[in-house]
Amino acid sequence: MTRMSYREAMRQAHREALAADPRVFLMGEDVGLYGGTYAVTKGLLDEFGPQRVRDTPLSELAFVGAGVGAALGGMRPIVEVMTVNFSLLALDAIVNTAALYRHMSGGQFPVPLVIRMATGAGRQVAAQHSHSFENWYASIPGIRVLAPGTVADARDMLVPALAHPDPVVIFEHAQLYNMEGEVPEERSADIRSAAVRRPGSMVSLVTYGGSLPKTLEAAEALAAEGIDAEVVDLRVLRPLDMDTVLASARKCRRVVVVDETWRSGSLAAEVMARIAESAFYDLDAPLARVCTEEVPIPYAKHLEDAALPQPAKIVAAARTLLGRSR
Amino acid sequence: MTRMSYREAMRQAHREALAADPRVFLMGEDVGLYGGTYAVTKGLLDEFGPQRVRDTPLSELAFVGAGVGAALGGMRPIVEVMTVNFSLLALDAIVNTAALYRHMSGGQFPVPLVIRMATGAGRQVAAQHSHSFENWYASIPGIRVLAPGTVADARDMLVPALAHPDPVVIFEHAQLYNMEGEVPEERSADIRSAAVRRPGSMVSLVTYGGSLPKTLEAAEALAAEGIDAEVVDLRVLRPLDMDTVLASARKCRRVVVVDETWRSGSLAAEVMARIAESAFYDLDAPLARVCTEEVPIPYAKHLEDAALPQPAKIVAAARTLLGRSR
Amino acid sequence: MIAVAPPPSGPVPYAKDQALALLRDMVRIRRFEEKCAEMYGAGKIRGFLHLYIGEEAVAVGALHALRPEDNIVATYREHGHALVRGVPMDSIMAEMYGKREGCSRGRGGSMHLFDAKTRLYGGNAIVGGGLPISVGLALADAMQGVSRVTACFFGEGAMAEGAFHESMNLAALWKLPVLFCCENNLYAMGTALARSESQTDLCVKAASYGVPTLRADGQDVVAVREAALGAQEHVRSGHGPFFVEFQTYRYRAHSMFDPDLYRDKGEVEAWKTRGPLHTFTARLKAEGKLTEEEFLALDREADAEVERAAAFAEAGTPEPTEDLARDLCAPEGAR
Amino acid sequence: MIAVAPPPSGPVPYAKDQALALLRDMVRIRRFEEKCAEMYGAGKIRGFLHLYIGEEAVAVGALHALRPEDNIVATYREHGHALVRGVPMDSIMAEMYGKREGCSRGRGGSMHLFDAKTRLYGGNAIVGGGLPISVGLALADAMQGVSRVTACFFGEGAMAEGAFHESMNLAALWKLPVLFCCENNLYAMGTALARSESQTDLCVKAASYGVPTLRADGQDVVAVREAALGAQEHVRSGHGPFFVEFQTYRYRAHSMFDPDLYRDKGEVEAWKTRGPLHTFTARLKAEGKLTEEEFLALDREADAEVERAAAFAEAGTPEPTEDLARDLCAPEGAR
Ligand SMILES: Cc1ncc(C[n+]2csc(CCOP(=O)(O)OP(=O)(O)O)c2C)c(N)n1
Ligand SMILES: Cc1ncc(C[n+]2csc(CCOP(=O)(O)OP(=O)(O)O)c2C)c(N)n1
Ligand SMILES: [Mg+2]
Ligand SMILES: [Mg+2]
Repeated sequence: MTRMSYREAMRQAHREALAADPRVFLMGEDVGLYGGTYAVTKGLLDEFGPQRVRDTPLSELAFVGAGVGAALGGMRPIVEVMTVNFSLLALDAIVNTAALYRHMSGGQFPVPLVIRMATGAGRQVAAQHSHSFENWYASIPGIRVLAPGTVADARDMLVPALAHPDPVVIFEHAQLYNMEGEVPEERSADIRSAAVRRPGSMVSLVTYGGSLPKTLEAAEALAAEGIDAEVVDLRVLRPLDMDTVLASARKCRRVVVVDETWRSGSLAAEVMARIAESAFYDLDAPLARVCTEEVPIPYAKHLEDAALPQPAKIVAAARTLLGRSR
Repeated sequence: MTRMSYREAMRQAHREALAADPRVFLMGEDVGLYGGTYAVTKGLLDEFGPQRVRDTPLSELAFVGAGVGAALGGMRPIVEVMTVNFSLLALDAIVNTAALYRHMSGGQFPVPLVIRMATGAGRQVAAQHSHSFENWYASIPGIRVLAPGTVADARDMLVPALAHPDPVVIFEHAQLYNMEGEVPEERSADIRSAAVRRPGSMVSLVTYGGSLPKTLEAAEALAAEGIDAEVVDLRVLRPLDMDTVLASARKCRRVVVVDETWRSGSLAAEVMARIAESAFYDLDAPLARVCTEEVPIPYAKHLEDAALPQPAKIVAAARTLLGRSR
Repeated sequence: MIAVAPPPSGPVPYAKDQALALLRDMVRIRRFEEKCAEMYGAGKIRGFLHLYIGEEAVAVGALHALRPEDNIVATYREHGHALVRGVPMDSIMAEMYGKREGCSRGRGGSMHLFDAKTRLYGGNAIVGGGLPISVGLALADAMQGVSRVTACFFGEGAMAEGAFHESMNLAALWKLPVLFCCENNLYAMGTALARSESQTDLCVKAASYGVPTLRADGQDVVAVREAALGAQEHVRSGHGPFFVEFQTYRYRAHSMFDPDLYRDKGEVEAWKTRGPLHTFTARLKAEGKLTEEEFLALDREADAEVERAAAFAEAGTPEPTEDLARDLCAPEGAR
Repeated sequence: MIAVAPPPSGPVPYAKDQALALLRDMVRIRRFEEKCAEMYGAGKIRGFLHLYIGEEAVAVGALHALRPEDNIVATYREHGHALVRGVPMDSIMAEMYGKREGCSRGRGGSMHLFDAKTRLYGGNAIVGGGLPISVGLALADAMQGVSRVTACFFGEGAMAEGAFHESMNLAALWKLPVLFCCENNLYAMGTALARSESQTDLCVKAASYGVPTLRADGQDVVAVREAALGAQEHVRSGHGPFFVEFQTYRYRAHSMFDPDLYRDKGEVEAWKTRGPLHTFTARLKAEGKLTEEEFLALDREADAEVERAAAFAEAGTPEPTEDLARDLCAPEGAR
């Protein structure tokens, strides 16, 4: 066991990936000389040089599309789109090229590309810089979507993502970079299954990414009131590991999905729909979710806090399902 | 009652809107001299001139953003983005400007903009030209999303959309343009409620847009086997009129949502989540949906048909909920 | 109506074989597309169909200047490029019939012809969509020390897209081996160049990125080939990207849905006097490099190839519906 | 390290009052932002904070050349623009404190200052995001026959974005009254111009759209104002858009999160010799248009205004949480 931050874990993953495979390279805005907006890629330029750590102009559409082309051309690019907010400018390259070239070419042109982006709110950077679009990305056939929510996953998901033959999008919640945690020596190469982070029996709290710590905190608070909550970390947002989710739902018979995307059309909605399709008769209560309020995220701290999922809201939702007033 | 096509109804709506308010103008690719890709705007250039019917360069991001600016500047623009497929290139202007300027400016800068786009598959134009992203748009706070599924709605929704003080996105399913229908003399200004298109009692089929005709066809087929299905046309995809949907769900106690977006993260998922939250105890069966298979839409007719929602699939889903094998 | 230059003329600086090879490919494209139009009418081909008729000299001249190891990125108007590149006509027609034997297994249709063997990285139906991909392909080659040119074809209308701006800058900034081939047929659907670009001199636009440019008569297969030859040499020898504007014209409507009401019929007729096939044929005959018999023979061969392709496509098998999701992702555990 | 020109010098062609008005606004911005940095340290201001320190002459000179009825579109580095435009310093500081009295009711913060009264259409935090909006604002004026200039400010880094390309073309094609003001401070976060643009002469890029251009020393408020004056005259008189490059430099890091490791400290120091405040002050003194006492008085006024603003912000009220969704949409039935 070694202790490190989510940021350091990510950086270590990059270093190992770049060292292990000459086809791997990194490109994005300010990933090199600046050291990365979130300092994830700090030092990599010195270590691997400007050929393999490339600062790009402000041209999201072109450099993401170039990542697709480079993958088609035999490389294993890691494209960092600074944040999910700016990825809207590159969505065409992801949806209309990366995600469908293998299928549309009858299997001739797979796109082994990894796209990383910071996501989420909570730092008072206001509406244009606080988006969460994991729900949108998770709805695109042809790509795999990962959301490391622990330090270990931050270290371990990049390498298997690069080994994966199809496009992989990795979401890193900006609030997690400073999170510290213990990581085991041995690596996991699992980019397909969800994980039960806290076993429980009375209510299943299904979440991922930046909401995981909040949900674990809520689970502790619930335990203090005698409510034994299970916490499921989706980890992989596409394809969803429904075996794990449904098993938890069937065991607890009550489910709250916690997700930072806006409530309407949230990723939570998809999880709920799947449960309502497949585990309807196993439920003892309506499905519930705690998502972001349907407003642009405001700058003011108290308003931003009010807009986002919080442990207290999760606790309240769980209580309601269990008919506890308090 | 007069009979006209969905296309003619749309064109009439444009003509009336342009004639009624000098602030209204239309811009988009080939809306003028070419007559509109789907001939919706044919003749408008001659009638209203190049100032008010503007052909734009291939610059989706700029002309949609310019629509936002023109709305801020006192005009009432109708921006036609030829198809939803290309709207990905303009998403930043819609998400980060149109949808949030009123809120982020503390109420100072509303954006009275109408954006129209053709959507959907079914014409063998292959993956890049067959997308449906109504689910994504319907998840954006600050905008209203409409999906006229009848000839009358095609005629009647544009004018109230232009009168609405906030951005409105109108989805026109490309398969509907040739559909003919009777329209009453009197106009409706309703851009807030869903409509029951076919009353029924045994299963509620909730749908919108291009899937409405297919769903009505399925309802007829079900009637032939003694299954009395209700068909709810959402009409307004954001904000959803859940009163109408929940009333139908409570009455029929069984719900199938029909939606052409890809199954995972579909608009159907949101409707199901809302029902699972609010009408759980009123249901006699699991919730079900008929959506697009999770693949890029293929060119070959038989594969495209297999990928899309079809009456037979809707009928099968309804039967299953009612425990009818056959 | 834009004034039209006199028809291409003058000596053809190629040996007979080479000259006939160029002519043959132009005729193959023409006959193939005439058949496509016919089969569209017959309902065998559906969806969007964008014909290249009138523009054949561009794909033929440019691709004959390139090498088998080069990469090609094209648009939805790419039948000609696929044919010249050597994608079997059978598999192209089968694709347009939506058959499993098609070069994209029937998934793509007319706008999405793919072929790994000839390094055809697809027709792309998003205007400007191919530009960033070509930059990335060239980047991969540069990083792997492979000497290869990536030729990216796009229309003049695509130059208004942000994708063009970002891609040109990236290719020039990183000195990548991209040959930008602009097929300027004067219209983007119904929108004439002057109605969509404040600067109608496309070479001036391209030069603003510090990229060398060249303009060529796209109706003259010789002029096209010579321009492309010089340009690809520059790119191949490591001097970075090059931009060539091929001035051409489409004789048919934009697509089968286009009523073609936005241009003067006289303009179309005037451009037909510059037809790439008949003008080249005339020049070869004048030089004694082609006899009428030889032309008819070559034309018959093309017709025969087209008929074989149509028969092959007709006899093709539909992909089983169970295989709808085939090739969506790699099979489990693949690498 | 880029060679640095000598400090701005020479006579100031303005009457004393006018000259002092320019100086006063530069000092107001400087003092305001120094206070912002202090309050950021104190935790009163959060999120992203992009200081304009070193670039004051650009907003001051350019906006003093415009009229009250003109539209302004700015970036996330827009405190100076808001102040010069006449947005009360109180409401700007209150915004940065996240208070309801803020010019955006605490919704926007430093990057999103909005003010309808002075026609400030916001700071925009998407690089290049303001460009299409400015084109639309100008289009609305043109269509309504209003004589008004829309000034759009953006950094040189934004010129690599597709949004720049598409917006320039649209504005030029439709001859719209947009004054494009490029604040070229040589860096986009940590990326120097030459590392992000194949063509580093930004006027050449802009000219490729057929738009007239001008370059001005952004550290010299006189040069800025004169350039802007000529440019806005061109735009206002209906000749279409104009592009001005203001060559400037930011003395502070990109944002409060930036370790500023990508540029030579010597370069920063060299640029400080061209400081817009001290060089202008010196010139005025040399001409006898400013005494030390006058300067100190003006400086004190600015300090006092800043302190009042901070006190106002501190005393401001938080928006009630129940009003979170206020102003998301128009109240029901509104028009
Ligand atoms: C991003 C995008 N916008 C719009 C369209 C619709 N469209 C298809 S082809 C075309 C015209 C393109 O013109 P040009 O680039 O000159 O190529 P040409 O068709 O003339 O060969 C348009 C507008 C599209 N396919 N993609
Ligand atoms: C579309 C987009 N991409 C990336 C960013 C992150 N970012 C914020 S400011 C900035 C640098 C912009 O440089 P420039 O345009 O020169 O303006 P300056 O900050 O120098 O004033 C970047 C990369 C962003 N806000 N928007
Ligand atoms: Mg064209
Ligand atoms: Mg800059």
